Amino acid sequence: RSQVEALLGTARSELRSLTERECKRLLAAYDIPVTRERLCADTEAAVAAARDIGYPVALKIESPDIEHKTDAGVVRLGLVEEAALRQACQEVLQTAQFIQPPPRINGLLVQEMSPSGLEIVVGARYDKQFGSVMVIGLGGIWVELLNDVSVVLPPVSTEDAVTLLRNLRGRRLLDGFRGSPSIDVSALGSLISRISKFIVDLGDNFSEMDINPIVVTGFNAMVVDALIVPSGLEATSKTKG
Amino acid sequence: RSQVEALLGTARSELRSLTERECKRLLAAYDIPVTRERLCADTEAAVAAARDIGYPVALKIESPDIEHKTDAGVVRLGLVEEAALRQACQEVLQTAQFIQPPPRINGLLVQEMSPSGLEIVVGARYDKQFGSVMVIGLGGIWVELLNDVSVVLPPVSTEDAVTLLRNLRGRRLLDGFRGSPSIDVSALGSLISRISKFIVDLGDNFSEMDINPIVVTGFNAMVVDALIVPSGLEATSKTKG
Amino acid sequence: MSVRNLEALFAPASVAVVGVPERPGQVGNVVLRNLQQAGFQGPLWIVDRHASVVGGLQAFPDVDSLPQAPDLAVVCTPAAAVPSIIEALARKGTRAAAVITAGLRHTPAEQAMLAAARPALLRILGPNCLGVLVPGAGLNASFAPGNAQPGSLAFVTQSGALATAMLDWANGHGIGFSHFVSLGDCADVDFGDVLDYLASDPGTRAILMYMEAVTQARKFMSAARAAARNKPVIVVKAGRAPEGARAAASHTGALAGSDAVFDAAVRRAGMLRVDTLEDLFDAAQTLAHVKAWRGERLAILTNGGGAGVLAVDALMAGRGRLAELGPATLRALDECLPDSWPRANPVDIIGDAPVARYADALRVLLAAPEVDGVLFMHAPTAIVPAAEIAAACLPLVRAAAKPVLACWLGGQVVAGARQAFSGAGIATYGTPERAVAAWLQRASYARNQEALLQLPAAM
Amino acid sequence: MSVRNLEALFAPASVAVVGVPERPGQVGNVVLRNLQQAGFQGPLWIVDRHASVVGGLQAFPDVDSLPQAPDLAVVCTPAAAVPSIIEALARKGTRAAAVITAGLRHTPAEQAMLAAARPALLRILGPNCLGVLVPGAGLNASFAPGNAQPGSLAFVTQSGALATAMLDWANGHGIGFSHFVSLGDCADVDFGDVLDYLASDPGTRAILMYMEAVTQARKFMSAARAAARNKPVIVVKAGRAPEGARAAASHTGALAGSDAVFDAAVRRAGMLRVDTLEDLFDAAQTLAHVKAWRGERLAILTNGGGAGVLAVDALMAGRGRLAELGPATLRALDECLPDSWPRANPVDIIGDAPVARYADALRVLLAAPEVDGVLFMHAPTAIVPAAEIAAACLPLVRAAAKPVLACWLGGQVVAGARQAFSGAGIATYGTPERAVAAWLQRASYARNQEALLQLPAAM
Ligand SMILES: CC(C)(COP(=O)(O)OP(=O)(O)OC[C@H]1O[C@@H](n2cnc3c(N)ncnc32)[C@H](O)[C@@H]1OP(=O)(O)O)[C@@H](O)C(=O)NCCC(=O)NCCS
Ligand SMILES: CC(C)(COP(=O)(O)OP(=O)(O)OC[C@H]1O[C@@H](n2cnc3c(N)ncnc32)[C@H](O)[C@@H]1OP(=O)(O)O)[C@@H](O)C(=O)NCCC(=O)NCCS
Ligand SMILES: [Ca+2]
Ligand SMILES: [Ca+2]
Repeated sequence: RSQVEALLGTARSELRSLTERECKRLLAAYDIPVTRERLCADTEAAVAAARDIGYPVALKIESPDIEHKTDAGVVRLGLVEEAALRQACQEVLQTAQFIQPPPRINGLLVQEMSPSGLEIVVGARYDKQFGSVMVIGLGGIWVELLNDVSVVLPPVSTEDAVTLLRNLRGRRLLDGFRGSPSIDVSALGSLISRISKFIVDLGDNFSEMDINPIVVTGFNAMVVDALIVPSGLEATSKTKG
Repeated sequence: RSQVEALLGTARSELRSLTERECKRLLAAYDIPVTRERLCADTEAAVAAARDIGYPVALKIESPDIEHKTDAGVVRLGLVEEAALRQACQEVLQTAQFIQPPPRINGLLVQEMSPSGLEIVVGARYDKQFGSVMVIGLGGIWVELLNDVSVVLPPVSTEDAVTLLRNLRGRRLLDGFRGSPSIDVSALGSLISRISKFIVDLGDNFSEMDINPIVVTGFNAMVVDALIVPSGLEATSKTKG
Repeated sequence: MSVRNLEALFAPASVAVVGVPERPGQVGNVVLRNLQQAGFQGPLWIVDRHASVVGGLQAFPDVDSLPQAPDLAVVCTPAAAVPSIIEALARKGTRAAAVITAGLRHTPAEQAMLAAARPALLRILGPNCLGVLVPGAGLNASFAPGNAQPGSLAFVTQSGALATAMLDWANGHGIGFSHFVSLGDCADVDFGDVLDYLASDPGTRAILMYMEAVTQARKFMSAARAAARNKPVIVVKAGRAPEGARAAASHTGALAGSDAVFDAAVRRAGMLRVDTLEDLFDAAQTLAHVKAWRGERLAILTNGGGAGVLAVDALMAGRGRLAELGPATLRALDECLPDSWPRANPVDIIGDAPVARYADALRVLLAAPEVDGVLFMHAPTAIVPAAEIAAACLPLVRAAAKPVLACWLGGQVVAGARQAFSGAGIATYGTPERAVAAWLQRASYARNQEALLQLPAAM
Repeated sequence: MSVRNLEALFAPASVAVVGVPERPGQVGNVVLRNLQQAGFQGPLWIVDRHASVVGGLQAFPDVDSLPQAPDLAVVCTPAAAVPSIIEALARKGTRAAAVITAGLRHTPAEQAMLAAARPALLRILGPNCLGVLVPGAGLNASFAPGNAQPGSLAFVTQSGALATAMLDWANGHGIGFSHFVSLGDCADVDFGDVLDYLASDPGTRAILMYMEAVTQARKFMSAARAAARNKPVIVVKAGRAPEGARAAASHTGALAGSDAVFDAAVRRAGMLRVDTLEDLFDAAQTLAHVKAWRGERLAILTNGGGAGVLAVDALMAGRGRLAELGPATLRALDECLPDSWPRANPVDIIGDAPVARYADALRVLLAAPEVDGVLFMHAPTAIVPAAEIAAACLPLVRAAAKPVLACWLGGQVVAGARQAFSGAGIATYGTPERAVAAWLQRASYARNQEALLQLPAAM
């Protein structure tokens, strides 16, 4: 909790959101599985990190000033071997140089590639009237086109979370659809319950949070991307890349 | 019309559905754009056909006895050059040999690859009570998971077809979503109107029809796959590969 | 089989009841009493194998002994006797029979009954039905526990149980009928036949149907299309939910068709489908009262913001369209409303509105080209009696070229205003939600009618 | 600000009306007459700068001249005079004022009024409200066009216009109130305060609210949670649709919170949200009448297949659960039903059912472990009078451990049966759809209550 407040305090004083990596570090402290990743100073360090993590990897620029990394063109996914990684490092560093105003750059983030699976989104915002409000939905078109979400005040128990998932219109996806394996819904519910406790602990220190996506494959679930906007700051948009 | 009846009569006497190619020939007669394709006797003919059609191509076994080609493993998509095509020909012919009971094989169907785009589904069935009934929907999860379809008795005018499209829950996809270009909805409506006339002309000669998908990209629309089951026969399932 | 001999069913010159127990409460006895109490003018006979006197009438021992062929016979005997009775009636020259008896469906007796009727073109209503009521003709050939009031709505139902409930409910609400028909098993007369007959009946303003299973869909569709060109045809069809369909199947012995196909058919035929029996009568009111349809853009005039919000909620939930007021309209409203009015649709004329403000604002909305119809709402205040508001606005509403729906919120205090409006033929509702539901129904009906008119009449 | 001094508002020992025009129909005049006609027992004074005699009372020229501090003052003067009147009242020792006057919102006068009230802890209801009615105490401190009947429901509303309509409607339906409160602008007293007060009022069985905008959400939530632990709290909140929210904003001057968040808050607080004002009263009936909740699996008993199908349609549309009857139950039903019964839920006991068949089937369903509740439906037939069925089944329903909802279809013919059931405290509805809607509401309430009970009381 104190870690949460400290990090958010720093970010607020710097007028920025938490970086993806900072968010994941906080989440990890709540037993929430996140992608393995390492911040690297240069291409050589990135190559070394990828060797440890294991290919394929994803590569992103880490910058407190770039909220929508995919849109900014500083993300490369599914790099299968060293040569591809080296070239990607070059490209994203170069792209980052052309962004105006010049962003602060913390380094290169080398990240485990999540397997493809069912995408879950958990969001939250701090409502001036009702306090923390949590949103649970299926990723992609389900959230963005169909507004297929459950809204709830945290915390939620594992059981509640399962009910909320089962209330989604796309609920059949949870049971495996078109050959994709069904997932462990109660494990996912428990994960969401832990996130809800994290949201409660955020208190009024945040304005928005977006964990998008959590990739679920069979019995595994992993946070692939996350964003937290400290209170007092408004996210420029609800989605991020 | 007489062509329709003749073909369906033949198919019925042979206790089979129309092949993809036969369906498309009928549709083409109604000014409905379909993928360019050619039935080839052997690998060499296929290579020649692909040269004419232009890479990338798709390759399928044509058989009156295989309704679900993808499931049967006799479809290869996105073949970008001759070597890949040759290998694919070998593979699908071999796979087809292991199918029990041994299917009749008309040859190798080499087909233009449609660009990726918005997928539309138009289906129909002959209802014992109300006659031909037409179903219009968005492909993929929209139809299969959300039952997001409009049901209507044919024929429909272009205007009606546009209204039916606009009544779909996924209607926002028509206007371009997440960077994909918006499509020419009234051209699509006119295409659907022509399909509806085709369905009317099918009369009571069919039991089910499935045009899935029509791929729509900007101003173009093209029927990529189609199936017609003559009356008296029941389709083994509503989807096909 | 068309409308052949249906006039003998709906406008018989003479009636016989077959199977009339002496004990009050038994079916044939109730039918006889209903016929007598409704004041049927033509000859009325009874047939019973026990030569008893019931209701002052001496029973004939069998059909053959009747002095004359009755136009209509109401058959209330046990199932086994029905085929021979129909045979005797057909021989005698009777043209229509309402068979109340249950338990014939899918039996050889049913086939025998139909076979006996066919050569003489004797039409059979039922079996397993409540009978038929034509209040305007003093005909209550049913075992309903009461009579119907005369009116201009026809109600045709497949469910006998709901028929009784509807009749009782309608009586309590002052709703009258031109025809009230219980179809039962539809062994012969079905929805298509009755639609054909009612379509050209000048005394029927709208046709309401409660369906459970479609029989003879082609005939039904062509009858429905023809009827819907003449007058509103509104249908409740049970079995929307898959589980509902299952229940319908086990009840009617017919597999219900896919609900979506039925929806499509309703649209194609220019009918209107609604969800509940209450909606059926609301819709009949709306479709009958409202002026020529111009479009879907609704303006809401209210003296209370709360009612306006509820109306908008309902309109949006039903994917309806709220009119966007143009600058000219806003300016005209500024002239007649206090400064604090919200300058948007719903037009909240504020709780302290005097009579003139209602009339002025209504005048502006009726003249606005961006408004296709107006929902006029009033919640009672101590400021002005509702009756005065009604008196001031009624002439405007009557003269208006566009449809106006009224919602007088409350009970006793607005009863007079409500009465004045509905008496003048203005569609009037008790809550914002119901008024909006009616508007949405009207819009959907207009779309279906448009589709119907685009179709060649022959299709 | 809590319940401090709210007893002066809801149970005053003395009342003064300030601003009482002589002309009948003007607001202050109506308030006085309402107070007199409702039979308020304590001292009643009037204050008016014109020293007139109204309603037999001599007006005091100002608040200061009153012989004593009234517990409650009802202020009906123009806005400009309100702050000084409140100041005088506070000085005098009055503990509560209902300010009817409109037009104070967001004005300096509003601030001045609050500032004058605060030091003395004088509580203000309104401004811009209809007033307050506590029929059991003979208090009608409102300018409603009528009085309320005493009862055990509390109704709290933000909209004055809907308040009048509701009151009028409730009177017509024989619905009475423990408290009927119009909150108006909520400058001081708001939903949270009133909930706190009503939660511990033994005369209030359920609390019904009509909300437009939430004020002081934290206070509201903790009051709602506490109240919902004691008795049903049911809310209609306008502004479901985005456009509806906009209309609410322009009406109440408050930006409506996101509707989904409000929904979540309702669930969290163990309240029940319904969509319309009619639902509000249906829900109050359901939540009050129905026995301890056991689960969602509903069995439907009907004498007509049609009604059963409509009920199932409604249940499925609302994502409810139909009980699946087990083999033992089916066998037991086989014993008491004719062979043709559909052997599934809905349990159609067939139109010719005699009294015993209703009772036997009901007994089986009440005993079936796979059934959590029973919807008992009857459509009138000529076979058995509804009253006899009611008489035979009522003892079973009363003794049952699981909830039973009744639906007596029709009007006059079933009025007696309906009366017998609802008089015995059985939730009773006029249509299958309404009965099913009530069951669904009950289920959703049970879920919300469960969520509430899982929460530590302090949260
Ligand atoms: C038709 C029905 C009501 C008869 O029941 P019932 O009145 O108890 O039967 P009964 O055996 O008393 O027969 C009725 C009368 O018909 C007479 N009858 C029987 N056969 C006859 C014949 N061939 N010719 C003349 N009369 C005959 C009987 O004598 C009897 O009159 P009675 O009391 O004077 O002897 C019953 O079989 C039935 O179908 N009930 C269900 C009705 C229903 O629910 N319909 C659907 C509503 S939506
Ligand atoms: C409060 C309101 C009703 C007053 O309107 P009104 O009765 O026409 O106003 P009047 O000017 O006649 O004032 C009322 C009385 O108060 C008296 N009064 C004015 N100031 C006074 C004062 N300081 N002390 C005592 N009496 C005073 C007036 O003399 C008058 O009585 P009179 O007729 O004997 O002279 C009006 O301003 C208002 O707000 N109306 C809207 C009410 C509403 O809709 N509320 C919300 C409902 S949901
Ligand atoms: Ca008898
Ligand atoms: Ca005055």
